[in-house]
Amino acid sequence: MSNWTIDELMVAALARELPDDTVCFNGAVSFIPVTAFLLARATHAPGLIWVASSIAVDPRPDRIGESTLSDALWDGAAMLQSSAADFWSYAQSGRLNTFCFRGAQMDAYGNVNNTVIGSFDAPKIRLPGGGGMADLGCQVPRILLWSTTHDPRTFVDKLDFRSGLGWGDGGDHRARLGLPGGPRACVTNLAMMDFHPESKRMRLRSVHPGVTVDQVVAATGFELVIEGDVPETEPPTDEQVRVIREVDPTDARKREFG
Amino acid sequence: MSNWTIDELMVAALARELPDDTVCFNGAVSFIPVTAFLLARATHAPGLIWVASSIAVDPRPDRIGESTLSDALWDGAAMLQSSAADFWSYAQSGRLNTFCFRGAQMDAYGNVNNTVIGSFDAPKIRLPGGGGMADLGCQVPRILLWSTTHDPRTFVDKLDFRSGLGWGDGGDHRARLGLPGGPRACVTNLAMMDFHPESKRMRLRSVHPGVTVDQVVAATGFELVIEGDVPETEPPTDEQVRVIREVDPTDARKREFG
Amino acid sequence: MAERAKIVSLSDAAELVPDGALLAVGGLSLNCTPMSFCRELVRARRRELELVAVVSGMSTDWLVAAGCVRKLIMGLTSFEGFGLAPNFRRAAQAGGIDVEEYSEHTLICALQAATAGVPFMPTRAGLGTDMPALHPDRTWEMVDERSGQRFLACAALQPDIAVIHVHEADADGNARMNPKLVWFDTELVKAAKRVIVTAERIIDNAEFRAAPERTSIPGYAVDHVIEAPRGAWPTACWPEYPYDGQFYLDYQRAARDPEAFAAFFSEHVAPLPDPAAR
Amino acid sequence: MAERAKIVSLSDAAELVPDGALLAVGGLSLNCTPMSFCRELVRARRRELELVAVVSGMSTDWLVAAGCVRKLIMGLTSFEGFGLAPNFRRAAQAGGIDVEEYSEHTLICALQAATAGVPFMPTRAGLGTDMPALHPDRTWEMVDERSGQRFLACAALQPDIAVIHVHEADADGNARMNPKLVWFDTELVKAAKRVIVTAERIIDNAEFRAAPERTSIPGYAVDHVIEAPRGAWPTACWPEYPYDGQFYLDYQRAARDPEAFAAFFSEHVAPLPDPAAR
Repeated sequence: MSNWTIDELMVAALARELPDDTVCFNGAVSFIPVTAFLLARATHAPGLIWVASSIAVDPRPDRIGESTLSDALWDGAAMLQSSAADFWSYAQSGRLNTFCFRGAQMDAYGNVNNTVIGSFDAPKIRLPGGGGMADLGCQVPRILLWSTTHDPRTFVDKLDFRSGLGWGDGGDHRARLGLPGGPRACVTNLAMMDFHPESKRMRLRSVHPGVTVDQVVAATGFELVIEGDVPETEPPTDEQVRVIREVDPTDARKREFG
Repeated sequence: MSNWTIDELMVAALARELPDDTVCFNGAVSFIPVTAFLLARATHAPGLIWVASSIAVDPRPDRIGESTLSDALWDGAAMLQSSAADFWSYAQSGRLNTFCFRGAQMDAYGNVNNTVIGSFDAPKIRLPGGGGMADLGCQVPRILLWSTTHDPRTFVDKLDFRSGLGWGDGGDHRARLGLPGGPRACVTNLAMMDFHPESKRMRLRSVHPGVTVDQVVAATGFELVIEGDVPETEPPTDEQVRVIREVDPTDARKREFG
Repeated sequence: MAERAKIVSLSDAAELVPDGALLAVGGLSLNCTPMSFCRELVRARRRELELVAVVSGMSTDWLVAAGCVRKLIMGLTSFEGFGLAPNFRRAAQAGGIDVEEYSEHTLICALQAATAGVPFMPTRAGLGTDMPALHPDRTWEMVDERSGQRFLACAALQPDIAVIHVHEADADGNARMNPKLVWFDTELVKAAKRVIVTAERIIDNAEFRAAPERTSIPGYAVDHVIEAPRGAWPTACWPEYPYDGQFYLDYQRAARDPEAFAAFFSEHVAPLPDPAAR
Repeated sequence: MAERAKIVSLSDAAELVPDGALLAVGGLSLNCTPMSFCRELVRARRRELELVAVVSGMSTDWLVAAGCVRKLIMGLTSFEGFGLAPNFRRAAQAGGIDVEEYSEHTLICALQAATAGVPFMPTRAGLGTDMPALHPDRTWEMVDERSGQRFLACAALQPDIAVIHVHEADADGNARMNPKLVWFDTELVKAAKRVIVTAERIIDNAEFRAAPERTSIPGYAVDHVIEAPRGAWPTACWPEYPYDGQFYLDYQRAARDPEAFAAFFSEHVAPLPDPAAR
């Protein structure tokens, strides 16, 4: 039997998408990405630079804690980036090249909604708001998506509101807007997706151990691109599991579940 | 006989233009204004805030030294404004409300040239360049001009190049450009000028002791507005002279002469 | 330097903010928010405020709960891991407040345009999203004729008043954060017509002069200084004290029931006006 | 962290700058300019450089004297109280270099537009002056249709390379100024495609981690680090050493006569190429 849990599989899968030249940062409630950054840095990507809370450059925290915007993550930082204006400059110039998104809703092109469920003026549920999504989705070249709730309520055919830009309307929409890069992958509790090179629609890359393609299709509110046989997601190695539990000894990553 | 010198008269005359709510700063080779700031602060305008070299907020130097951009002026500052971006923000917002200009050429509307004598592409004399003149002339509400060389080469009918904006083409030109304030006065080695409220042309307000109106007219390359009898410039008081020599014990202010 | 004395007592703070003011409140999410000042606004029954809060939570929820807010101009409003801001959520869903949603950076651009005295600030942020269409008079897409490049224009937004919380300030208005973590706060300070700083401690001007490179905000940019020990509570004032997680939990629990919430709010913040008065 | 090692020797510095590069040089007038780096460019006989220098003096004069510069994009060039920059002045008067004059702030706006990835940055600076007409393709007046407000648009200017001088840096590229006086330097760093930092001292990364609030520039924004003790001489590296006033005086005296200047320059900076080669 496997000695890993689903949060650990998601962290490992996300970490594999982070090359050595990654300069990443995180916002609120981003336990899975933060753990993935720490895993990647400790294993295959020692050159990775993580700016904790978009403030603390390359810190060395001994745990993750209860807020991914809190100073608990800042121990041992090489710099405390004191002003938002400085941060935004580096985010716009592409020096900060990687960000991870999640949204209450995501569509086939990796656009996200964190603003409202229902109409904006009379919402069924008023969500926190787009925050930096509209800014970073447009300007950060490498976007990674994640969700711990892969279901038809989250993965919808049409967003109630587009708070953050993924591939927009698909195809060359981002390029026409003059925007760099775009979403590269999406890791969920069921599967690993990427995006079709032309249509930019979400494509099923692998299903997690014990999950069937039919289950993923049923859990997705839009039509996934499926090409040929879909392999199984590579589970985390024993070494990856060991490191994950070392960098996140208090299981903060599990806060995103249930 | 008077116990003051022309530099001291100019400093005192400039200081009188500085009310208690002045927030001023200085650029390079600005010995007369810096001395005037220190005089005003030590006498009638204790609330005056001076940002030395546009960097050191409200310093308490014991001398002025050989460069008005050097750290010699920064002793006792309450803040070292570390970035030019921050400085420009406060200069644009009007929090920094007073700046003093001099130019190799000045015209009847208080516009200044510090770029070239002759044509821009084949100058007779290539001057340092406008620097911040074009920025501050447009955006700082209270502008004061000074010159230690009141002659037809400096006070010209037409600038070879308009590096810094005073009242522009005169009248409501600044207002039409949507710009705040404008030049208030001009202190030279011969006289004190202000600007006609409608035409915004330079107007002779007073001539310094021992100088005649005809001398000033002859030394000015454009037609000065002269209304009625022109009084004599009030000389510095003994107290002002004492304070001037106290804040500038090394006579740095005299560096602008000859 | 009596001429420069800018100190106001916390009890007089609310008098600095008229009803209907366009008020920008500093801080970032669970961090360094001028909460004591917000409490005074609740006590004083301020009304019709247009609140600018880039990334906030408890401060906005207090002011909305007490009916002080007509319009909220925001980037994000939540309690992070402690859930959605309950009164903000209820009011927004019931149409009790007008929500003008920007993104973080486009809102900063609007503030920077005011600082620079230009009609708008251009950015690539927000292109292709539904946000600009929420306020086409404030944010609109443009194309540069020369390069053909698209951008979003963010119209200048100048707050009447900005209030931020810092560690230390003096009578001249000089303000210091230990260390100098200014978040969005300096953008608010630069853009606003008037600036209020609440500080954990009022210190002597000489302390600023002893370490001028540590000063965060120059005195000439500050109009009023208010001493407010633990003035950021229940948000954090790093590194001096953390946010009060238990308060967030208790607040959320109380917010499930109107009566329980009224009692809780009255005990920990200030009495709520009766619903009729709102 | 060998993966991150960014240290280059001063003797290899010039190889980082190809002929014809759009090179932004940091510092402010008599202060904190990467002079040792400029000397290496002179030694390496760099040619056709397009130099961006917001407010400079000796650095520009050296590079112009040695014939390294095709175009100078500047706000102000002088030796302040020590007079006009003699070689800059001569070259400009003789048409030996192309001078693209901005004002300080409009040049910063052009750099900020590059940083933000927008076609231009708007400002009120420069309105009504003769400066915009010098380069109508780079700076032009616009009117906002909605407000009727005029502004100057400053087209994005992205340097290929920016080089600045700091007190301390490490192998990761983290850089610190003591105290943190960054002048225009951060604007150059943010805008440029590649960034080179020369430092009085290379220090251990642990020293940055011990005082992270004092770090001026994050390592991820720096591509190369060069150790250059007294690397700002003859400009100042406050508070560590003042500018060398005597050098400025001697330089000006020598500049009155071509032969005397060649000898002086060769002794204190580097041999000048013979005029034919320029």
